[in-house]
Amino acid sequence: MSETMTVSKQQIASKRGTLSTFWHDFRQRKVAFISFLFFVLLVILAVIGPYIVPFNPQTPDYNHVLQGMSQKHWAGTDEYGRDVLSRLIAGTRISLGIGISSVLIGAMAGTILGLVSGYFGKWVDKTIMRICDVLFAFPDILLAIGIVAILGPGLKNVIFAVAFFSVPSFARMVRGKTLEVKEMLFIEAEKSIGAKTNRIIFRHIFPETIPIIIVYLTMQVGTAILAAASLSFLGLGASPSSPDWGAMLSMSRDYIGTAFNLVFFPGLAIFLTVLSLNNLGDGLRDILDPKIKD
Amino acid sequence: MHNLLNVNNLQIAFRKRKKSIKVVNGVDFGISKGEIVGIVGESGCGKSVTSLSIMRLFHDTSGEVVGGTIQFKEKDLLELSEREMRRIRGKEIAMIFQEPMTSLNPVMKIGKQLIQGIMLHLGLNREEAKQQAVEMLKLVGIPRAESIMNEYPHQLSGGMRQRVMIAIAMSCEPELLIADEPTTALDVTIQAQILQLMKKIQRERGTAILLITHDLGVVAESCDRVVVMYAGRVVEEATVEELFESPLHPYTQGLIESVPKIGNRKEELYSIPGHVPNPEAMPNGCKFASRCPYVMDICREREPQLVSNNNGRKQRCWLHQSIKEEERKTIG
Amino acid sequence: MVDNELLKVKGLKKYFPISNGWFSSKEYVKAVDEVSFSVKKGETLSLVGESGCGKSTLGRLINGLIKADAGDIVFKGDNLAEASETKWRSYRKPMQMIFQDPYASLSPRMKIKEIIAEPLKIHDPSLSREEREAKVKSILEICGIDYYHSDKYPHEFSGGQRQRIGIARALILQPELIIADEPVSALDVSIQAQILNLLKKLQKDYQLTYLFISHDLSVVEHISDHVAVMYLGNIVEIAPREAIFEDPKHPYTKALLSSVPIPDPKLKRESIILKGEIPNAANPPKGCKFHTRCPLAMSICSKEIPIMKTVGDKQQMVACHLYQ
Amino acid sequence: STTRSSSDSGGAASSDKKDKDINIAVNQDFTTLDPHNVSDTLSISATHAIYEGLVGFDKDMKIQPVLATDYKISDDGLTYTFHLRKNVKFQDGSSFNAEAVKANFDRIQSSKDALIASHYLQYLKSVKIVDDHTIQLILNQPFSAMLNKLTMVEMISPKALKDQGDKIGMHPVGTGPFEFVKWNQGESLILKKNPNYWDKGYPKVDQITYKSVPENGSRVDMLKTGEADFIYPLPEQSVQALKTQNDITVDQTTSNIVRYVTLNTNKKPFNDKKVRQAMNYALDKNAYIKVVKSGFGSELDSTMAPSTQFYSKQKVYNYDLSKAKELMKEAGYAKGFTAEIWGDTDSATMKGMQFIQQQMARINIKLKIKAMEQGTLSDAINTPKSPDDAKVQMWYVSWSPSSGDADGATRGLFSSAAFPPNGSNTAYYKNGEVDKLIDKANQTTDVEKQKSMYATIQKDIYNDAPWLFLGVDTNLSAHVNKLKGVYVLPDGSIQVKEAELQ
Amino acid sequence: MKKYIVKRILGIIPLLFVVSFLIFLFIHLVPGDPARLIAGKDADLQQINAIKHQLHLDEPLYKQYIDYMNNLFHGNLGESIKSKVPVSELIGERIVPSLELSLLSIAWAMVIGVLIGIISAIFKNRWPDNIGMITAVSGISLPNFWLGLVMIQIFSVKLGLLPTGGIETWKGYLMPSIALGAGIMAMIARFTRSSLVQTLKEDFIRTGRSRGYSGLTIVFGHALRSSLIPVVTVAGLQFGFLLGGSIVVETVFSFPGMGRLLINSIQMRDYPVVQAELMLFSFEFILVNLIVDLLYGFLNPKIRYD
Ligand SMILES: Nc1ncnc2c1ncn2[C@@H]1O[C@H](COP(=O)(O)OP(=O)(O)OP(=O)(O)O)[C@@H](O)[C@H]1O
Ligand SMILES: Nc1ncnc2c1ncn2[C@@H]1O[C@H](COP(=O)(O)OP(=O)(O)OP(=O)(O)O)[C@@H](O)[C@H]1O
Ligand SMILES: [Mg+2]
Ligand SMILES: [Mg+2]
Repeated sequence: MSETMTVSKQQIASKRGTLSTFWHDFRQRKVAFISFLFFVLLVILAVIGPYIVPFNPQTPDYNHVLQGMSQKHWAGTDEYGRDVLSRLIAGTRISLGIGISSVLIGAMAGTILGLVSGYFGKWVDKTIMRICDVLFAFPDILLAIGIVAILGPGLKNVIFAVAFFSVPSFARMVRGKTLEVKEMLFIEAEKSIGAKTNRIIFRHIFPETIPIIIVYLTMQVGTAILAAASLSFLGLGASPSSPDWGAMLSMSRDYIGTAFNLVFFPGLAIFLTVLSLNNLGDGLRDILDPKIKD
Repeated sequence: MHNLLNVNNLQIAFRKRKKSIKVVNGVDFGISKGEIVGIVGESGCGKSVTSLSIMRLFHDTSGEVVGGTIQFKEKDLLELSEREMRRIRGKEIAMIFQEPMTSLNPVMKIGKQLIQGIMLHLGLNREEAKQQAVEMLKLVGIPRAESIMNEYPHQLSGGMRQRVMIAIAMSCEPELLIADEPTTALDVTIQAQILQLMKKIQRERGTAILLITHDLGVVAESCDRVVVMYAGRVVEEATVEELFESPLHPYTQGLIESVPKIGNRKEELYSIPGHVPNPEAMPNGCKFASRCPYVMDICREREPQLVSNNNGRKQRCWLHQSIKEEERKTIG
Repeated sequence: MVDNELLKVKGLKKYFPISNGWFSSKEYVKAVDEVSFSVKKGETLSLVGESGCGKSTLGRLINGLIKADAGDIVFKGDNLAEASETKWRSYRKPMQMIFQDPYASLSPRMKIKEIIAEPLKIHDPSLSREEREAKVKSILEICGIDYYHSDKYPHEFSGGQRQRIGIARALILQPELIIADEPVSALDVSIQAQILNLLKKLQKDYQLTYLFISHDLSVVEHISDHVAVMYLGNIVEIAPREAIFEDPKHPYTKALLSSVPIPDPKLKRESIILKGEIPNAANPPKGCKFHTRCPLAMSICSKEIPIMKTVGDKQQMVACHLYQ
Repeated sequence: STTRSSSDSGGAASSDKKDKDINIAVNQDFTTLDPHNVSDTLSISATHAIYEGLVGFDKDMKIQPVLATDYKISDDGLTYTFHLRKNVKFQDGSSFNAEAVKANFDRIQSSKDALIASHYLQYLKSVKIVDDHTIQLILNQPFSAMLNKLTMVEMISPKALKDQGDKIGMHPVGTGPFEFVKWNQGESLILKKNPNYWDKGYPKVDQITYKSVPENGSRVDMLKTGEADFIYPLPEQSVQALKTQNDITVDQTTSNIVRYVTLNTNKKPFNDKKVRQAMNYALDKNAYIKVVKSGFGSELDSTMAPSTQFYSKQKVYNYDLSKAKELMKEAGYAKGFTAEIWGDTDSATMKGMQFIQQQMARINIKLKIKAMEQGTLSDAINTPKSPDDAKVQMWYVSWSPSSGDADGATRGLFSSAAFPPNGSNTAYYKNGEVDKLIDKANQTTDVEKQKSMYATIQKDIYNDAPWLFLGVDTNLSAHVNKLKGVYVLPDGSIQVKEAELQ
Repeated sequence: MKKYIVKRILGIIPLLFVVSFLIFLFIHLVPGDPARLIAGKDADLQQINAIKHQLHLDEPLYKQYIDYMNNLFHGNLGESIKSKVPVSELIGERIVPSLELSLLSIAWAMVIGVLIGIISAIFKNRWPDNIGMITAVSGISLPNFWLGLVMIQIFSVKLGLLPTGGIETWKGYLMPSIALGAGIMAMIARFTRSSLVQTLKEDFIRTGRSRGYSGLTIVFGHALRSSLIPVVTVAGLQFGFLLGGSIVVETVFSFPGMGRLLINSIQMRDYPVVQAELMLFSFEFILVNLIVDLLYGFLNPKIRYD
């Protein structure tokens, strides 16, 4: 009686425990936590951004083009006289959406391929890796042209395209680590208790690859935002006039010498996003790794 | 006072979130030059942690020394700077770790792992160091020593790895060798050979050895003195002869009784009943009280101190000391 | 096939390639070389022998973790030597392994309660969470680990505790055969006794069979029914326990027994110290592999390989020219 | 391979540049130096330095004799007689004469249309050598733009043609003021002075190096650091900054590049003239120039630029929102409609399309911008089998008639025979009157008549508004003050013959 | 090992066959018509058809492929549709500078990246780590063109130290390689840090420490090698991408590299050039990844291929 009591108590404690200790551990890590708050802010902006902007991000004002920072326009105005700050805020949704979703999808597919390739080795590995090699060799622009031709333009397709480009990289990264991990003794132990291949790969090898996936993923988000913009210039993605950060940055290229704010603010937005994701990733990874945690 | 190493009231805790859990709480013992001291004790009682803290190798774990001193040749190791400590490690104090697989660098050839330290501490050049390394491997009974130099740890058997660890630790002629279960993975012939080797260096070079082991046979054969630990504390200390002749602490008695002996086969082996209390909920009194056949009321209330009699024999048990004695000691 | 024979190994062979540098020719370590034996259900066969003689390799071969170069592994009447991974998997529940290196064999990112529940999840997915947890708790406590520790990760344990976790993982499925590679080497004698008692009790209750690899001859004596002595990849003597301990035949067995340390500082034993270099497994001596270190070596020993032969009346088999 | 000097030339100034060498930074790579097979303006700049035609343009796009000393056109407009300049030698030493001229025309004609220049000679029937220095071109129908086209047909040394064959594009030999030295793919093109140039006194510099500097900002920076003496094009955004530098001059010259958006008149709702006009009225051209062109450019007040032959100014659709809305309402589109606008993927186009999008939104036309990579775009425009299959609705694009002639600025854009894939009439503009006049003007030999016909054509088209008429570009270039004589022609090619360093 | 390498190298040949076919198919099926693109805006249908005929683009695809492969076997990569320059020459002129630039970029990015990664790992979660992180994130999230143009402003226009572009002297390589390497450096730094943090927790590091090795010996001699697998992977990948050239950097610094050639030839649908370049890149990726695979085996002897 008393024994069962203690068990269930402990169970409850540990159940509630995981989440709350996670939260507790997380708050311990100041940098990661601040980054997390920033990220939450971004998500909020992505949701309500378009409704709280000081100016309509699309309305031009040809009488006030290319103005510097001022009381009225904190981040200045662009070549059409649109408020840069408003555009940044309104652009959070698209940029964050494309950046994160495409990288996530790419990471997912790449990770699976990498795990399978690394674990099974032999011809499976050869086939997957050589396909990756060829995909690497295909320049993005050519693939993009192909994708537009096959799928047509659209936001979904740009996400797909960016994801597609990042698949081989993730696959190779993960494969490299898999090759290493699969030789470890605890994997052998797992085999010896009869774990199915699936389980070994996804429950045991995969967690070991998470750290590098996190690093690569958080690094790639910025690249993805920029890549999405260059694809939208190829007619693949969002309308070039939609306020996404990458597009804003690319459009401002010609103004780098004359209207620095046009380059600076979108650049800053991407920088901060990537920085916060990286910090967040580091923090998460530390918490997930029982050895580093302490 | 011993002239080489003195550990005084050592306390070690692991932080876990906000909690700090003491796993070692009051370890006292000492080693003189050229002495072999054995530490035995229940698994998980803090032997390895104690030896790590002598080396100050808590660097990356959440563990830390929260009390006590570790005196090594007049210096308190806990006070030394990392740089000074580094000069001591490997050269003056060397250590053989318990887990030979994970303690060897998996991506470095055995030879290199040996040579590096030899070059660093003995000031030999690469060629000489290499010879010394091969010599060492042969001494610890590694077959085909030359070719093993070029192999990686995963290509060796468990026992071979352990011998490599031993070779690494002994290669630099330390003054104190801490050996954490050095012979568990070795067959008895090799074990005998290793023990002989250790004794030899002890005799010839005056190396002191702190031998952590579960094998009471090994203890009986090689140690001068024995320290018995239980639940993070030293519960008894005696010379080998005394200990095996007349163990004082009930835990020691239980241990000795548990040993299976060849030619004396029983259907069931004796084992000490019950469990170690968990470190977060340590009882107030004697930590062994719940398992002790001689338990008294006082055992549950107050923890006995480690008390030494005239000839240096120590115990921590109410059976062999009175409250007065304890008080006398604390006053004195 | 003897009817209650659970495991039979015949002519098993495993050579590991070793290469020194890129362009040198390949050499092989003959880790396991023509090993044959069989184990009856409910019995314990202990493997003893020099470190590096191939015991762990043999264990891994039998457990199918590495592929044999030659030979048969017959488990419950099925030859598994050439079996596919899927077929193997169906035998993984009745056959469990305890690894020599407990720490490395535990998944570093799993709490130990997850590690121990792992076999249950694999082979008994129908169990409810609560049932599983209850089982984990009970096996942990049987192995002497307080359930309080179950939320910790492997690196937070002492060597002996890790070893017990490994044992718990192997026991939780109540397998038929356990290949235990040095399962109690890191345990203090009291807990060791506890575990050995447990193993014996399980054997009695459930007809468990053990392949028990150990260096500790007193433990071996306590637990085994039969003992096989290995030297450099070969079995040199295999016999019922009493025969080995009371009347060892092979000079190597004799040397082993004489080297067992005795837990009594006043008793000084007469151990046979083996002379000579330990031979190279990549290039073992011709003839009897032991002849270079054998105190009784004869001229024939360096020329001819002795064959296994029954000696005496106790099913004692020895490979030694002294008895040919 | 590339030249590299190990000598430390100190500072940023590039390699071993001598006193009379000039560097010109341009925005693209040269594609070919075969004057008969060149289509991009930049390569044309280079061929103009190496080669010359029988006639050529002066600074104001007036036709001047060059390798011909004079020419005569027969009254029926079918025979062109050229007297060739004497004592002219190709850069390989072979002499320039009627044989050489004929060899060049033969090359083009025998290519069976595969050389780009054959397009200029589509009405040429035969070439007749009258004597060593006189040659006659006989046409099969009168062609008003013939002389303009001939400016694009430059003379290659027949010897080199024979030696090099197809590879002439890499080893050009002409009669021009500069001869070929070296072409580092993707990096630079080096020309040196032709010491035997017939026009004595020219050239006045020893060497010209064209450098491909695609980045706008970098080109400007090169001018600042002295790595370039002349840059073209000069990005509009940098003009202000450069004007303050007193060792640098910014040049603005008119161009014949017109910017517009075609409206597919074959498709609803663009088939309604009112809609098209409304769209034109809704367009603030001043804002266009200010925003998209950074203030450089002028309104497009006809179907062609003022520097084009037979240009005639029209009454522009002044920015008038209410009128535009009115017209939309009349057309039944008070609520507007949605449409797609297509365009290239370069940032200037992108900027223009966004501007159009913003403007059209004011009369409730919601535009979707569809930028397409040029190959895809060209396929999208040219693959439809018939006008009804065409998907294009609006196309943001520009045009410049390479030989500055009215035919080149009209036929391919507005003749109903030029519907894709045959030509560039992506407005699918069809006006019987205009069609007739285009053909007639071509065949007339009377310049005044031609002029009035083209005036009618322009008026009709402008009124029909098959385009959104946006603007005419200004060519912007900049050079260091000590360099004189390098200028940009309205078609965007750089003329270097008169280059001079002071 | 020997056998493995030989096998893999021989394996590249049939692979390239398949690859050549895939590439051929892909680039010919992507929309776009080279004849129209080179003919220019004035051209009419007749002229376009004539050009097509001249280029054999009107023949069935399989025949074009056979012709192409036939030429290839005779060592002839064809010539550019656009400029008639032999493809071998077009690529040949650019591959050397591209290769030099790539090597320079990867070299410094590796060295600095690994160093930053090491420092970050040692000073984990303290200020040097934070600075390292900010440097790394800047490296990856600052657009190349921005970095390039700002560098030109500083080093060429203001200080007059370096040429704005071109490769007339070795100085021309400096800024492009910085712009190119920044992102790679960032990646490498982050991966180095991440794996090193993990490795430094391993037991064998403790062994090293117990022998009295200095921190540097431990990091460089013991920990680094086991941490390099992900680093080598990214470095390999990035090197591959580098050789393909970066359009942005080549544009900003007027660098005559493969990237611009590639983009121009794709835009012009200059099939022979695109085909040759893509085959070259495939070959190069296969090769680089072979080397990376071999490095895996060197870095972790447990990884074996057979
Ligand atoms: N990193 C850690 N975090 C938390 N607790 C730890 C950690 N390392 C060790 N411990 C705990 O400290 C106690 C002492 O461990 P230690 O390794 O010293 O035992 P030991 O006496 O060497 O045992 P064994 O004989 O089994 O090796 C154990 O209870 C163990 O659970
Ligand atoms: N992966 C491998 N590659 C090469 N050689 C190996 C490998 N694994 C084991 N060996 C060699 O095989 C021989 C037998 O090793 P094994 O681990 O089976 O010994 P063991 O009997 O278990 O020894 P111990 O008692 O020391 O654990 C040894 O010589 C070892 O060096
Ligand atoms: Mg221990
Ligand atoms: Mg073993």
